[in-house]
Amino acid sequence: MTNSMSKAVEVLKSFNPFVEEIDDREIKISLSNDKVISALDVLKSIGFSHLSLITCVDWIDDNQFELVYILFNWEDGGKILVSTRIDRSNPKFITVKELWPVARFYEREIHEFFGIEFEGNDDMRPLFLELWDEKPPMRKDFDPSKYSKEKFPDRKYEKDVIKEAKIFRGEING
Amino acid sequence: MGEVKLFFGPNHPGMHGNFSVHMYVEGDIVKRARPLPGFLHRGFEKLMERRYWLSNLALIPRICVPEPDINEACYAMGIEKIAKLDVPERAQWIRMIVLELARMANHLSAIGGVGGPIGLYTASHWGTADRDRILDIFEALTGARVYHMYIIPGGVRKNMTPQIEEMIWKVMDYIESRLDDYENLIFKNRILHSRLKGRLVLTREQALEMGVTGVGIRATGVEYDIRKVDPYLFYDKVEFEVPTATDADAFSRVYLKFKELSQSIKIIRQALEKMPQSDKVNVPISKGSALRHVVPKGMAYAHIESARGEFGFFVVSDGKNKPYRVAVRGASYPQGLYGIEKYLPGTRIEDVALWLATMDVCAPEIDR
Amino acid sequence: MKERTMWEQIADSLRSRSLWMLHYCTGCGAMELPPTMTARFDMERFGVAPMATPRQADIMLITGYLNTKTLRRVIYTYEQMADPKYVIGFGSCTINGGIYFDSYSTINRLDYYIPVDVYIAGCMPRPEAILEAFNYLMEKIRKGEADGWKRYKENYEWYKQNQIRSLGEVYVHDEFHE
Amino acid sequence: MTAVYKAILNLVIAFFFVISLEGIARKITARIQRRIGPPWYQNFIDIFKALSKHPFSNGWIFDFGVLMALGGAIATAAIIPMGSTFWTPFPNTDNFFVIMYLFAVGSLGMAMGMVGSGSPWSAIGVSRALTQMLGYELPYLVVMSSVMYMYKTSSIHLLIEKQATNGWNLYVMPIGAIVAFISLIGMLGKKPFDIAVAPAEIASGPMAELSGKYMGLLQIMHAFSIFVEVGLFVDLFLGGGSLGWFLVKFIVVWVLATLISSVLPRFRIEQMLKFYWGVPLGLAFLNALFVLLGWTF
Repeated sequence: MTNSMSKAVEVLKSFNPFVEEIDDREIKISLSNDKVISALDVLKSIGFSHLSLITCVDWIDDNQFELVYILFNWEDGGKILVSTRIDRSNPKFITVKELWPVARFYEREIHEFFGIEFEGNDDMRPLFLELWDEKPPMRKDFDPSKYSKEKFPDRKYEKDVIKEAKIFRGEING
Repeated sequence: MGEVKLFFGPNHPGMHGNFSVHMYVEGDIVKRARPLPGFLHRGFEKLMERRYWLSNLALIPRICVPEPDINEACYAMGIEKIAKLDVPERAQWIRMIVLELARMANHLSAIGGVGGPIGLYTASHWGTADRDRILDIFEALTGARVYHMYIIPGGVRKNMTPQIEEMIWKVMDYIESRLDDYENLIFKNRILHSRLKGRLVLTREQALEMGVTGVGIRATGVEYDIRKVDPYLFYDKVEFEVPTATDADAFSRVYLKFKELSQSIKIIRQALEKMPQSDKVNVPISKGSALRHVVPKGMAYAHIESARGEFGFFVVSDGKNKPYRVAVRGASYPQGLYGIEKYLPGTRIEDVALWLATMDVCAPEIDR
Repeated sequence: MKERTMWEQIADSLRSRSLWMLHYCTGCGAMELPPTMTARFDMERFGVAPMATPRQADIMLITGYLNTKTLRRVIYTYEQMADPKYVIGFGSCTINGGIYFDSYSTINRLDYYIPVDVYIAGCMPRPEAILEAFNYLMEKIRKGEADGWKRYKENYEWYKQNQIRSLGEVYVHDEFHE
Repeated sequence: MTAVYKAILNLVIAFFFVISLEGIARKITARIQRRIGPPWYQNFIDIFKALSKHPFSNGWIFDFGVLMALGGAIATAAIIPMGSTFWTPFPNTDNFFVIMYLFAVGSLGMAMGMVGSGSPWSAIGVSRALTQMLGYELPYLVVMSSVMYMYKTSSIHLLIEKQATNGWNLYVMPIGAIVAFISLIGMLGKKPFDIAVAPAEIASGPMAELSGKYMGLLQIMHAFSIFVEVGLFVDLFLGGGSLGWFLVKFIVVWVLATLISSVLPRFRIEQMLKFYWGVPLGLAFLNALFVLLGWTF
């Protein structure tokens, strides 16, 4: 762990974080969701000023979304993954666009692909998709293959290559 | 004269890739601008969840077209972090060589790409022709010109033969000998100076606030390079400098790319010298079929310094044979979306294409 | 096929030797176009030159996968081009979806939406393959077989119906609303 | 009657000669970029192919503008003397002012038609083209007035005859000739002054909406314009000459302009104005002063 990371863990003690070490320059800090914004604020002020990515993981079995903020320290190369879990059935969180203005676009993307609302970020127009008519596509219960089959017709081949391959090689499933 | 609405792209010769900027102009001055990405959205992150760990190797190079190797490297490094794999030493050196070659290829096409918007087509022709020599190395090494699928979790796919090493030495000498011509044709050209110097300035505060990485931030005078700050592979074992500039304008950004070419040549030469001879270039990562390969539970973020800045993969595994979630941090995400909206107003129509070219806005990695 | 008059034959042979290509990179295949255009392969020696606007272009290269958002623009662009116009489908993704066969945003088959004269297989096709495709297209034009633009007119209803089935709406909305 | 034959010959030579030269220019640029380049007759194929296509019209102003541009260029090309009094179709009307006015008809027709197409890129391109005209015409006209003042005539064929005894204007007033050549590059729309069509900035500018036949007509108009512009320069500064010499000088000027343009990037529009109204305009006035004082070679 680099100096700045041990300092960060020290500073964040009061938030009762759950700290996991991924490798010697990367840790994951899990927090309850009311403490995330203030923790990010603290981390930004002690040198983790570069926001690499905001992303989301859909833990459908736990009925939760996990939001991950990846912060980077330009001084000694420490990376911190700040993670929190929010309810999947009514996904809502608070924006961090005041801390990092570029977060607006990451949040807009997450809203588009996962359907999470960010309070305070009013620009939630679709960014990548146009005239999307289904549930947010990155959710685990969305099946792109079915959608593709319905909407985009395939070319019909006279020879069923996959079937022949199966006869030749046997079933191929992980 | 009132405001006129203009659609800069997607079908526009000044556009790099398939991207669009909608803007209102008054005279030649841009008043408001809004990026419109999504023309290259293929749903990569979803598709990766549906494929096996190793069949994703065919998919990921397609995320960033000008420099595909960084995707493979990030993905492999992410998996190695989770699974705690030890990569053979020779494979690490080969990866470094491949990544630096890819950086050079991208810089050469970027220098050519600046030639397009300002009308210096000779620069485009030279840059693309010299990039082709690097693609020839890739073809000899990996069998493909553009999408290599060469760096795999646990090493690289195939060993580098002495003939290919010889070829790399030769091409490095050739490109080094061409650098003077580039300097004379492009970077001493006074019309080019008048087009680029002092235009599209992005100060250090603005760049840091926005999260710009790569030459965008190094043009403001700080040595922020992930190869130095957070060394991966063996970048801490080779000597190289991180060129910086203080003007923070379009010219210094292009010039830094040009300067990095000679640093990349230096790194590749050192790597070729220091690389140990060995036949072991990858660890067998699975027992039996590669499709049954399983990565233990965990998550990791691996990032590297691509030609355009910080490029990262966030990989989550739930211990099954497919990735649970992969998220990609495109290097040009901040400058391509936030930067266009915030910093293009006030510039001229001619500068829009230059912003895209000098900031290396790469549409496929924004859209994914 | 109808017999061509002499003027049509002359026109076709002129068209085959002066192909203006629309400068529109719809997908990642566009990465191999700069090498094709520039010093090493130099497609200008066959009379193929890039053009800035669809009005002046004769051929459109669909360079790779098309997602629905791009397909709308491609249909617009195709309909803006002046007859006779030709389309080259570039890479496996235009033939059957290629590696993105199960993607929720990319189409699987290009000739379902606009007529295609020549396909180039591969991902991505090498510059030699692109030049080969140009030469094949020239041959087809010279023989009068490249009639995609006529088919589009004759089967307009069918194409439109397919487009609407996949896209919902072909009309491109102006996104800049404030 | 001979005048009409001569005018027709003018146009025929202008058409075939200039379009071949354009093809050769493409070839030269290609060689500089280490390519092979298209065959020299490529531009003929391009034009006839464009004429064979089925274009879209954008209303009658658009159609009329294109025709007006072509008509203006043809009318001007028909009265340009080809190097000597014998090859002057209309010896009474080859006045410099007549040529300038007729030539402006073509430019205005193009501007009108292209704005009539309704594309914003065309409008921006036309406004750039007109601004650019303002840039290069000013030094050019100052130089031309000093030429006309010196020989006390504005008839082109008389100016050619005067040069035959007095020596080429290139030697008589070198500064003026250089300024005129710089203006000529601007008129030809070659780099670094191809701001009006700049593909990577404004998508071919004025031509954005031209399809098929219109594009072909515009290319023909462009060929005639090149004939007028370079032909005037040869007549006025290189002393004309017999038909063969005229064409040789034409080729030399054209190739020189091509070589310069192929290694230079493009100016921005406001830089171009500053450029023309700076050194070239100053030199043009200096040249005028020398002529007024009689300090010529």
